[in-house]
Amino acid sequence: MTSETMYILAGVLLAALAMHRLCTARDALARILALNVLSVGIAMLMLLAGRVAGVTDAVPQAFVLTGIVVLVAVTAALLSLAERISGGDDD
Amino acid sequence: MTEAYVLALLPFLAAVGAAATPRMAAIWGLCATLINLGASILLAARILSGGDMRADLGDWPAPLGISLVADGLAAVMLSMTAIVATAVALQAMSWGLVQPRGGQQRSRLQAGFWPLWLATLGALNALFLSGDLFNIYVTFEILGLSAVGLTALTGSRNSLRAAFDYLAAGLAGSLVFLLGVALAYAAVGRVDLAAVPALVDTATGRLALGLIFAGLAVKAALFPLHFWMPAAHSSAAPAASAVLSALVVKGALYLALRITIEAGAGIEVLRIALAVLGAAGMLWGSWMALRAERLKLLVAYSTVAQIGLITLAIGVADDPSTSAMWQAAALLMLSHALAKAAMFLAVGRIAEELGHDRISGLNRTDLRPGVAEFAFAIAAVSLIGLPPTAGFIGKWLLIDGLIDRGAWVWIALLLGGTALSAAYLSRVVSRCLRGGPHVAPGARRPEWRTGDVAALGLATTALALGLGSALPLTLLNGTAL
Amino acid sequence: MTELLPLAILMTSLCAAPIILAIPERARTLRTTINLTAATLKVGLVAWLSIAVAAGGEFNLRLGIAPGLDLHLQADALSVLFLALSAVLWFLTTIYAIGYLEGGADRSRFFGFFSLCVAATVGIAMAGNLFTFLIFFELLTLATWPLVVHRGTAESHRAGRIYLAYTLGGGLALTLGTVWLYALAGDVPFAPRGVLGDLPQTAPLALTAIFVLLIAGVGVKAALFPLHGWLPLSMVAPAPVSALLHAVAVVKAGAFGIMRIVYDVYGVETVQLLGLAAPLAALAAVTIIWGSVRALTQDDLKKRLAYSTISQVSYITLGVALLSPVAAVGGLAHLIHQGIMKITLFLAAGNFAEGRGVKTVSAMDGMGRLMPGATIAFTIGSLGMIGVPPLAGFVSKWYLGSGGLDAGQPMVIALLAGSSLLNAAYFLPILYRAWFRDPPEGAPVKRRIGWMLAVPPAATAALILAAGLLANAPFSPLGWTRFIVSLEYL
Amino acid sequence: MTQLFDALLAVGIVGVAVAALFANDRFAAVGAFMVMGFLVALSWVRLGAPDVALAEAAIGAGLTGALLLRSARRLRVEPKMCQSRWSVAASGLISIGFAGLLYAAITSVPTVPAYPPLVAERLGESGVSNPVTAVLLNFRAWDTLLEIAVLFVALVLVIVVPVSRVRPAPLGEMVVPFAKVVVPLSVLISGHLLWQGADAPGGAFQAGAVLAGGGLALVLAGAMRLKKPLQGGILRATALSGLAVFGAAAVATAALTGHLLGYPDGQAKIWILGIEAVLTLAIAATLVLLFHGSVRRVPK
Amino acid sequence: MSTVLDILGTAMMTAGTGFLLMAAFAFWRLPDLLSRLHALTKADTAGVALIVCGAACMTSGIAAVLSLVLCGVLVALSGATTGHLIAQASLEDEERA
Repeated sequence: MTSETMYILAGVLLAALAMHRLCTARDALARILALNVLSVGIAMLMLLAGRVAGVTDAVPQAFVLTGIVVLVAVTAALLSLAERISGGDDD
Repeated sequence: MTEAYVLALLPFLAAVGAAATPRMAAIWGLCATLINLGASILLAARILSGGDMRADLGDWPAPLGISLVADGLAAVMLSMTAIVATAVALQAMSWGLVQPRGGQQRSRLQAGFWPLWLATLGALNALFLSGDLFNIYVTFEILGLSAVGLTALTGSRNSLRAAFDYLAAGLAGSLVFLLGVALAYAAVGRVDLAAVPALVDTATGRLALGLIFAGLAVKAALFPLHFWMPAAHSSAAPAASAVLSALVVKGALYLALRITIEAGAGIEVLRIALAVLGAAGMLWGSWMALRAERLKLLVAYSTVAQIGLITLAIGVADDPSTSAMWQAAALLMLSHALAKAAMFLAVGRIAEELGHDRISGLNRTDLRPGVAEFAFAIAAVSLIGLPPTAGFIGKWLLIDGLIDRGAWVWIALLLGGTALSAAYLSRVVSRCLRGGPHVAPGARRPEWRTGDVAALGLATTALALGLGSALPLTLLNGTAL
Repeated sequence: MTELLPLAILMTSLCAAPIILAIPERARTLRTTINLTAATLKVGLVAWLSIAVAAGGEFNLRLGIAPGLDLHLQADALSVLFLALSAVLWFLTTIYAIGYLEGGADRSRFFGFFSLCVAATVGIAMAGNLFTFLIFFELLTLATWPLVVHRGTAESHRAGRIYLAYTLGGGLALTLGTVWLYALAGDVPFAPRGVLGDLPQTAPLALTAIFVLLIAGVGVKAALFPLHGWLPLSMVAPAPVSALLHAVAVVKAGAFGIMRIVYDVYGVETVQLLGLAAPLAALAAVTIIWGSVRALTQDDLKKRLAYSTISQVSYITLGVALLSPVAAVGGLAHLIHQGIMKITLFLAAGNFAEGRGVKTVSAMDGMGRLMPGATIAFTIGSLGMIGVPPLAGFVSKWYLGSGGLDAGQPMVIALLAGSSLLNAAYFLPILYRAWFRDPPEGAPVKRRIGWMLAVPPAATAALILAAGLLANAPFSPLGWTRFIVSLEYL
Repeated sequence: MTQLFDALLAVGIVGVAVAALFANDRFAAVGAFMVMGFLVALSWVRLGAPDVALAEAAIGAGLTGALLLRSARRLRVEPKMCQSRWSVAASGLISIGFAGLLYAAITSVPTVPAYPPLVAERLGESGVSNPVTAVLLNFRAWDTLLEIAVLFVALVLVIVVPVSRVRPAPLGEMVVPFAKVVVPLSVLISGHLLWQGADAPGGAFQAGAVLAGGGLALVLAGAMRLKKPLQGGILRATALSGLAVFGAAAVATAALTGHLLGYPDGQAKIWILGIEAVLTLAIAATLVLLFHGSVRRVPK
Repeated sequence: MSTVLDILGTAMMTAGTGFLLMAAFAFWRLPDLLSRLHALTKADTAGVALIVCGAACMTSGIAAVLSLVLCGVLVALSGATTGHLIAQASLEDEERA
C-alpha cells in the first residue's frame, strides 16, 4: 500500500460520497458542498493520474488550478442564487 | 485562420465592453453579432474552397498546446449559431438601443442580457472550434454559467429556482465530464481530441468515454437527466429561452457527435445506449408536450423530444468512416436550432400580445392571429419534419441509412415521433385559428414589431433550408474523419 | 427561355401566396386584382406550355438537394393534362370565391392559403421524380388544412383534426415508401413504362410492400375505401374550398398520384408481374359501390356530393388498375370530366346555400323556379355524372367499359351499369324536387346572387357540354388522353 | 514513517469529508469543509504539487469557506425530503459500486503521460522556469483566458444582474486592528508570490487569492465603504480589466506573431509577467466583489 | 553544535504537539463554549509557537526562519481575534435569545 494508492482511495471515496450526497440531498447548501467535495476528489484523482516515478506532471496541475478557480466562481454564483431564492428580497 | 480567432475572441471582448458600459450594451451586442455573422460566413466559404484548417495556439503543437480545428461540421455549427445570434440580437433590440439613465427594471434586464448573451456566443464559438477536451470543459463552464444568468434575468421567483437547479445540474454534469477527462488522461496520458480513438482500446478509456457521455447527457438535457430543463427554458425571457433551447443544448450534442465521429465504430455499447435514451426522450417529451398547459412549457418539452430525436440520430449512425449517416444528425441539429429559436421568439411575441401564454386562451376573438402565430406555424412545420424543411431531409437521410441496415424498430420509432410531434404542435396551431364565425368587428391583427421580423425570418430560413440543404451537406462532407 | 416555363407556372401562385397573406384585411381591391391577375397569368402560361408539349417540347428543371436527391420539375403529357384542369378550374373558382366571401372575415388568410394550395397542386402535376412529388404532396396537406378550419367553429376544427390525422398518416406512409424505394433503386424519375429495371426479379416482396405503402399514402387523398373518412367531414369548409379542393385539387392529386405510381414508377409490366393490379381494381370497385350506396342516404346536399365524389374518383383508379390502353384512356378522360362535373355541382350547391339558405336535399323543392340558372347547371352536372349520352360522363364511362372488355374483365360492364343506376338513384330525386315541385310560399331570399356567383357554374356546365360533344377534337380532354396513352403503351 | 503520515492524512481527509457532507448542522459542515480543504492542500504538498496546494488552501478552502460562511446563515433550511429508505440505499450502493469501478480503472493501467517530456523540452522557450506557470500562461494560455472569462461571467451574474442584495455586516471594531496588520502583509505576500511565480510555486491565481483575503479583511472590518459609486466603480473596473487586458494581449500577439497567444520570441517573460500582474489585481477585485455581492448604486 | 540544535528542536516540537493534543482533548471534554474557547486559543497559540521555534532550530538559513516566525505571529494574531469575535457573537446570541 504505497502512499499513492492511499491518496487514490481517498480521492475515489471523496468522489463517490459526494455523488451519493448529491443524489440524495435537496437542501441548497448540502448540494453546493457536495459539488465542491466532488471537484476536490476529481482534482485529487487528476493529480495522482499524472504522478509517474515520484514526479507529478505539470499539465494536470494546471488543469486542477483552473478547476479550482472555475469552481469558486460557480460556487459564488450558486450561493448568490440560493440566497436570493430563500432571502426573497423584493428587488 | 484569422476568422477563427475573431470568432473565438470577439464576443468575449464585446461582453467586457457591454458590462463596462451598461447603458450602451445594445450597441456592443449588435456590432459584435454582425461581425460574428460575417466572420462565420467567411470561414464557411474558406472551408468550402480550401478544406479543413487547423491552427495551433501559441504555435505549440497539438498534445502540449491547444489547437483550433475549423472543419465542415464546425463551420455548419458556427454559421447556425451566427444566424440565430443575429435573430436574437434583433429581438433584443426591441428593448431599445441606448438605455435612458435610471430606467429601473428594464435597464437591469437590458444591462444583464447583453454581456451574458455575448459570453454565451463566445463560449459556443470556442466550443465548436476547440480540439482539446479540457478546453471544452472550460467552455462548458462558461456556457452553463452564462445560460443560468440568462435564465435568472427575469428575476421572478420560479425563474431563480429554475436557474439554481440548472446551475447545480450543469455543474454536476461538467464535473462528471471532468472526471471522464481525468480518466482519459489516466488511460492515454493526453487529453486532445486526437487521443479519442486510442481511448477505445483500454477498459479505462471506455469508462472515460462513458463518463464523458454521461456528463454530456446532463448538459444536453437528454431524457433521464433532463429534469432541470423545462422549468429553466419556460421561465426565461423569450430571447433568452430561444438561446437556451436552440443553441446552449446544442453544444453538448455537437460534442457527442464529434466524439462518435472520432471514436469510429469502437463504442457500439455507448451508441446503442444513446439511441435508446434518445428514443425514450423523444416519446416522453412528446407525451409531456401533449399534456402541457402553457405554451412555453410545451415548447420546452418539445425541445426534450427533439433532443431525443437528435441523440437517436447520433446513436444509430453507422461508422462514420464508411457511411455519411452522421450528417443526418448534424442537419437535424441545424434545422432544430433555427426552428426552435423562431418558435420561442414567436411564443414570446404571442405572450406579449395576449398577456398570457395559456394554450386554452390563445384564440381571443378581438385579436386575430398575426405574424407571430404564422411564424409559430412555419417553425412547427420544420420541427415536425414535413417535406420542404431541412428536418425532413435529415429524417430522409436517417431512414435511408436505417433501411440499408434493415433496422425497422428505429424507423417505426422515428415515424412515431414525427406523428406525436405533429399531434402536439397542431394542437397549438389549431387553437390559434379557432375564432368562431362572428369575429368581433373591431378585431385587428397585431402590427409588426422587430420581434416578429426575427421570428418570421428564422422560421422561413428553416423552411427554405430544406431546399438549400445542398450547402450544409457539402460543408459536412469536408469534415475531418 | 422557354424551359423556365414550368418554374414560371409554379411561381405565379407560390409568390402570390405570401403577398396576399401580408395584405391587410381591408385592402379588398388590391387582393382581388392580385388574385385575378395570377389566375389569368397561370391559364395563359399553361396554354403556352400545352402547345409546346404537344409539339414535342421537353421541359426539365433540376435543383440538387443532397447526393442522389434532387428536386425535378418536368412537363410531360400527363402533367399538362392535370395542369390544364387545375389552372382553368382555379380561375373560375377564384372568381366564385371572391363573390362568395364578400364581407367575410380573414379573407387575406383564405386567399393566401388558397393560392398556396394551387401552387402545391401545380407542383404535384409537374413533379419529375417521386421525391418532388412527395414534397408538393405534403405541402398540399399543409395548405389545405387552414382552409378546412377556415370557419373557426368547433365543428370545423373537429373536421380539421380528423383531416390532418388522415392526411399526415398517409404522408408518413408515402414518405416511408419513397425512402425505401430510393434506398433500393436510387433516384426514381417518372419515365414512361417505369424505371425499376431488374428490381422486380431481385426484390419482389419489398416492391409489393413499397407499392402498398405508396398507394396507401396516395389513396388517403384519392379517398379509397378504408381511407376516405375525412372527405365527408371536411364538407364543413366554405363552398369554394369544398368545390375546388375536395372535388378537384386534393382528390385528383390522389388519383394523379396513383397514375404516376402505376404508369411512371412501376410501369405496366411490373404491376402485372407482381400481380398488384387485381387487388387495386377490386378496391376501386368496392369504393365505387360503397360510395354510391352511402350517398343514397345522405340528406345534406354537400355530404351526398362528397360520397358521390368518393365513388367517382375510384372510376379513375379502376381505369388505371385495368392496365388496358382503352381503360387507361377512359380513366384519364374521367379525371377531367369528373372534375368539371363535380365542380359544377358544388358551385351550384354553394349558390343554393348562399341564395336561399338551402343546404339539404329535402329543402330543394321548386328551386328550378326560384334559382333557374343554378338549377340548370346542377341538372347538366347530375346528368353528366349519371352518364347520359351527349355529356362528358358518358364518354369516359364508355371507354372504361370497352377498356374492361379489352382487359378481359366483363364484370366491369356490370359494375359500371350498376353504379350508373345508383348515380341516377341519388341524383334524380334532387332534380325531380327542384323542377316538378312548387316552392314553399314566402321562401326568404337570403342574398341576391351576383354575377360572380352565377357565371362560374354556368361556365363549367358549358365545359361539360363541350367535352361531351367535341370529344374527338385534338385539344379536347379525350383527344389529349389518347395522345398520352399512345406514349405510355407504345 | 512517511507512509504512516500519508495514511493518517488520507483517513483524515475522508473522515472530515464525511463530516462536511453528512453533518446536519450547517456551520459544522462548512467548518469541516474548510478543514478538508486544508488537509487536501497538505496532501498535495506531499504529492509534489506545491502550486496547486497553495491555490487549494487560498481559494478552495479559504475563500470558498468564507463565501459559505457568509451565506450559511441566510439560506432557509429546506424540510428534510423524506426520501424513501429504498432510494437512499440504492444510491448508496450505486456510489460504492462506482467507487470500486473508479479505483479499478485508475489503478489498472499505468499512465504514461505524454506531457512531461514535451514540457521539459519546451520550458526553455517559454520564458519562465516554473513548469506550471509555463503551462498556464504560455502553452495553454487559451485555457486560462477562458477561465478568466468564467470569473467574468460569474461577476456579471452577481454584480450586473444584482441577483441578491448580499451584504456581509461588518464584524465590529475588534477586526480593525487585525485588518491593520493583515492587509499590508497580504499585499506584501501577494506581490512576492506574483514575482516568485516565474521560477518557484506561485503565480497570478495564488497572489490574487491572497490579495482577495486582505480585501475580505477590509470588507469585514467595514472599513471599505463600497456604497459610494466611485469606490465600487474602481473595484468593478479592475475586475473587468482582467479579461479585457488578457483579450487585448491575445489580439496583440496574434497581430505580432500570427499565432493567437504566441508571445514574440525572447519577450515571453515580459508578456507573462505583465499579464499576471493585471490578472492578480483582477482576480482579487472579482473575488472581493463576489464575496461582497452587488455594489448597490444609490439611485439619485 | 548542530546535533545539540537538532535535539533541542525535536524536544520543542514534541512539547508543541503535546500542547496541541491537550487543546484537542480539552475541546472534547469541556462543557460550555466559553471555557472551550479559552482553552483552545491559549493551547493552540503556545503549541504552534513551540513547533515554530523547534523547526527554526532545525532549519538553516535566515529566510526560512523569518517565514516560520511570520507564520507563528499570524497564527497568534488570528487566534486571538477569532476567539474574541466568537465570544462576542455568542454573548449577543444569548442576549437576543
